[in-house]
Amino acid sequence: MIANVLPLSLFPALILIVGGMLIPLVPQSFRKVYMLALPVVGLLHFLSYPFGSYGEISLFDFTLSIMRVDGLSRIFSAIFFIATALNIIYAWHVRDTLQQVTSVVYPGTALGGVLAGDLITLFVFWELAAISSVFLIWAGRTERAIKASVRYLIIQVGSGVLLLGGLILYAHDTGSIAFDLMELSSFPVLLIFLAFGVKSAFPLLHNWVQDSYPESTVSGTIVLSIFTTKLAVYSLARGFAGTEQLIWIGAIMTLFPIFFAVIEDNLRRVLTYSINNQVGFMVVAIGIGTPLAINGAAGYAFCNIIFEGLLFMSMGAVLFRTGTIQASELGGIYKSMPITAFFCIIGALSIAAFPLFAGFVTKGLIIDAVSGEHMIWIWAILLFASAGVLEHAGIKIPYFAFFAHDSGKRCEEAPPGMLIAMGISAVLCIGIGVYPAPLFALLPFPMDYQPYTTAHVITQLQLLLFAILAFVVLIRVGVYPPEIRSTNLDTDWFYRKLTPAGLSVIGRGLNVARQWISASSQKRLDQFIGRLYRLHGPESTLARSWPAGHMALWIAILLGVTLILNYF
Amino acid sequence: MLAQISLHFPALQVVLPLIASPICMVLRRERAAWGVALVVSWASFLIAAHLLIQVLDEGVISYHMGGWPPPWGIEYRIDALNAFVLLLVSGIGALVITYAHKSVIAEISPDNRCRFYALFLLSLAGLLGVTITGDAFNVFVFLEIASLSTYVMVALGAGHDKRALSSSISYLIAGTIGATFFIIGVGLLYMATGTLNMMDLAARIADLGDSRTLRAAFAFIVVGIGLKLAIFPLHLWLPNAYTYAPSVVTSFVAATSTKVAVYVLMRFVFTVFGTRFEFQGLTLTYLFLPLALLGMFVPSIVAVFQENAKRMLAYSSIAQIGYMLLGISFATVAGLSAATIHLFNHGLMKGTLFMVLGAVAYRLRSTDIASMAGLASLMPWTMAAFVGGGLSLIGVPLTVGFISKWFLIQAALESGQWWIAALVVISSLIAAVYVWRVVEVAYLQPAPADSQATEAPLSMLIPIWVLVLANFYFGIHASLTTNMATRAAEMLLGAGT
Amino acid sequence: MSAEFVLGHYNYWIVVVLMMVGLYTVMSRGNLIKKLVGLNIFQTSVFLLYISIGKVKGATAPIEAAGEGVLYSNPLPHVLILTAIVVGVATMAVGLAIIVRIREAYGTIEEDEILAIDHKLEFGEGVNA
Amino acid sequence: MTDETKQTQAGEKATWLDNPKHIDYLVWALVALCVLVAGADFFYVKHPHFDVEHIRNFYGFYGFACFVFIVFAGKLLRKLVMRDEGYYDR
Repeated sequence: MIANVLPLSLFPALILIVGGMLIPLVPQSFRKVYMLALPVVGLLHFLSYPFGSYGEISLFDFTLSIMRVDGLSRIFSAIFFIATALNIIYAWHVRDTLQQVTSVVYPGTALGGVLAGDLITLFVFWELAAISSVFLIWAGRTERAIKASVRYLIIQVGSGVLLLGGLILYAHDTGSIAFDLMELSSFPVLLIFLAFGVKSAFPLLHNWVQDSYPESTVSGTIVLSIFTTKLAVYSLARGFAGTEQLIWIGAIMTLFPIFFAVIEDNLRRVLTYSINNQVGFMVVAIGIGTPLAINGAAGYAFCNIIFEGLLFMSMGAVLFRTGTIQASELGGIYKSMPITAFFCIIGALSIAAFPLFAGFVTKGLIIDAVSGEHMIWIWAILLFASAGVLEHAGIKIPYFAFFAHDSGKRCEEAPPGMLIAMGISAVLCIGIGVYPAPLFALLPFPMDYQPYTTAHVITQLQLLLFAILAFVVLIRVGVYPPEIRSTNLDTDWFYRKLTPAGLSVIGRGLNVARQWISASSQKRLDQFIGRLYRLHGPESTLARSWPAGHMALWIAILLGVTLILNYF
Repeated sequence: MLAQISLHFPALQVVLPLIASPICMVLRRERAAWGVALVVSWASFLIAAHLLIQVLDEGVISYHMGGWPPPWGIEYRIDALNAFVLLLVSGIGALVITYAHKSVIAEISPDNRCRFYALFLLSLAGLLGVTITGDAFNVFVFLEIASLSTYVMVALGAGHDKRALSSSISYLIAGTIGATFFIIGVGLLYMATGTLNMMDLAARIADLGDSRTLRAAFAFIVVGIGLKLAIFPLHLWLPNAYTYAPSVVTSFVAATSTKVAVYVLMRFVFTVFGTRFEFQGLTLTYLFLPLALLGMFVPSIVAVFQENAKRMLAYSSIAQIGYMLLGISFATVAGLSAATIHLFNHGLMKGTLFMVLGAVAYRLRSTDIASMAGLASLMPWTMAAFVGGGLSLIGVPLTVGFISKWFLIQAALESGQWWIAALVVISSLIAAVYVWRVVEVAYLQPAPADSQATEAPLSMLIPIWVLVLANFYFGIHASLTTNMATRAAEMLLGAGT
Repeated sequence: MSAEFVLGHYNYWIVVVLMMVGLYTVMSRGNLIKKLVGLNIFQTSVFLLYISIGKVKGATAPIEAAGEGVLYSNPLPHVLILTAIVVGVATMAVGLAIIVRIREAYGTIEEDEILAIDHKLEFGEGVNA
Repeated sequence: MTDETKQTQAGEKATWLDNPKHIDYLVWALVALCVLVAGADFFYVKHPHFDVEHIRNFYGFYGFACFVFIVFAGKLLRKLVMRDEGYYDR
């Protein structure tokens, strides 16, 4: 027990959280190295833990387990560390302390959630992640960003409240706070499920992603894009693997963002739709819940963090150099930023799951898990969604940013930090695609899976190449929708338009009610009592001398009530 | 020698500040008066800590005033519950007085400063006396000592705003009625039993048949104390008194005096009347519970619309009383533990928040929320402390507020009323709204260009941060307080079974 | 309720009447001095309650010299009430002192006028009468 | 950031991609690849999970159809949900 508590001081997530908090104390010149050292040291330290539970502390009647290392938490933790390091390299040019601190602390809190061995610890980090990530949106430092951050915070904290409510009821019902597989059959578990659902952006609960992420800074958006939703994916995999409802939820998640992504002009927002879509694949796999499927979900999450991150990084670089990220204003940038364009295409090929790229080897796991269960509709939807991924992430992003019609914008190549981070990501994408064995070894369950079979490669190439062909045909015929700057309504309409309108109606109502109460009812009441007392005493002024009189009256009333309660 | 003195610690706990008070009055130099108050307050704190440890080690301490054994003589009786409250009161007292010096100079006119320290010690003595004594009539006397000195301390705010005077007189009238009700109840008890010692009362009430005198006594005592602790509709004196009193006074009174009243309520309802559950049960379920729920919501919503941060927190205090009352109304070990924990924790958080506002008032001469625009950049440590205290007030994990809410929710669930648990969660969201209002103004709005405000002096910041850290320390090491509270709750209910 | 019961408890009736008079005065009077007087009457009624419960019919003062078999009145309530009277006097003193200060600060001791001034300070406008 | 944007296209060298003929080459290369992978279906043994997979080049046709559907659905959606840029700020 003691031996388990001692290493708590060096608990890997705390290395990031505490280390991150100390950043302001480190001089700027030394800061980059210090920051980079945190995830590196953290990862090495983490890998030194054998499987098991650590840091058990008793709180009330429960035993918390701060850290649980097993196959599932190990792969998520590993990629969280890697992603943190990549983001630090990418943000090498940033000198804003707020961003520096949060881009380390926030991953640390998400990591804490992944390592949590019980629901209370999970809840604590769940809320910490919500709060620490808000600062990244704030770092956008525009009025839009601040407003978006408030909406984001409300939703994230709301998710935490759901989790808290669920866990309290759950602990009360079952006497357990274990964060393990749960049966989606009782109200408390439903609350927990919804909390995970909000964070992983289930359909109709998804829009906070699009609303808030693009408002952050160049590097902030990348950090944001990784951790919150993946923490939720991990939580679902941990708590709800094999929950059938997830299969359909996930399938819908892969579908609807596709259509919004087609018409979205802001390329970073296109990528946020892509997050929804990608998480959908993982959710489907979690819903199936077989070892192969869970491997698929974990492996896909791992690779997705890299190639989705790479795409976000390349778009961030474009925004950083050109000052815009609207597809309608971009085009022809490959001339100025050829290396970035090259890395972006690698990311695009990976997310579209071309053979020899990271997406292919892991997405195959999910598709195989689905077809292994003979779910033809889900299988058809996932194939459809794959075509959709190709459309918005595989083609639209690189095509409209770097090629298409020349916008005439010329700029410098991305700064070295960005290039290095993108380069490492690109190498990882190809490396995993070509030689997936180390990644497969890291997956939670042992398996015998061969990604490169003739059928896999040929069918995937057929799907992707013919889809590209469709794109070329549509462009040539001129049917492909032009890029237009616009706002596209999504579910956020409900809380951005309807709720404020509703609130202002309610507010006005409340105001009227308040005035009515204070003016009319108070007066009426006063008049009533006043009349009563005018009958009794000369010039009695009870109505107006209420402060002391009121209290005396109230105390008399309460005494009466208490006496009546006690006498009868 | 020391061992000899330590035998008399229970008496010294009260007598020390009581004697020091006139000394402060006589001293003409306010620095000297402050010094005396400082030394005495910290000594009280150390005595309280010593008593707490002694109670934990050896069980209940019974000290006989003047050597007369109870039930004839006055007994000071210290058990897990009041040792805990003593520690809170003397601890807050010591921190507030450490913090007070600068704030007193800023807010109280020169000729009243020595008097303030005298009154402060008197009030401290009164509150400690109420808590420590085992004699029902003694409770009344100390309650009035504490109240009278508080009325005057509130009136001292008149140097800054004359509304302190009208608040003070309202408070005086209300407080006196409450105390008189209480003493009527004690008189009725004496009529029925012929004793005033609480333990003796409990024993005799157990033997007594059903009597209307007893029931009336219960009603008078509960309502009288209810006024002192500002149960929801009896709270009218509180917002003005807290708003216009000097900041030091508000910090001290908000963190201690209503808490002591809660303690007295628990003591009477459970220790004294604990054996006669048939008639407290009805009051708890049909009076306390609805008032607690109303109290959790109505003042919270009122707080949201306040323009003055001090008044906002005053209304928030009334809402927090609702939580404690809710815990009491369950009349279970879990409920009473929750009430006791929140009693302690709320002392910590409100102490923090009001002291922060004192520091703000020290620099800005105002506690209007609007005047705090951009203050976070000018007074970063002060406003960070506000955020810390605010998080605790909302009940964010790792703070004491979370522990309170957790226990309260557990207690509600245990009594099978999950909807109450839901209401607790919702009402804490309202707390998030009013805390956010201040945070938003202080952090997101730009400071006025001509603002001269600078960081609060260290003599204020250090006590504030000690309390902020206490908010987190007891939020993480919750077992310290929760064990005490559970023990106290078991003790309270144990007497009744 | 027999006449004997009513008459036999005359001391309690006096207490009740005084108490009501006091409380009613606190509620109904706007003049702060009158309020305090009401409060005082209210408190006095409690003193009477205590004193009368200590009185035993036909008993004498509890002085030891009186010898065996003599009925004593209970001295304790009297002692208690001495303390309570002191508290009452102190309350009165504090209350009156504050009222003096109120007169200086507001120029009036009528509660409704004070409230109007407070209201004006708070909102910068008159009370809506 | 934007001040680094230079509008000096006149002086710069045309890249390989600037020539529309080269783009045509790419398109034809794509078509050739498509034919190749579609044809590959005839040369290996399938172990399909679903009946539809027996159709030759099923994936290719499905991918093409899906893509076209997505684009047209997107155009339709645009009619439904598109508002001008400052919509939420009003």
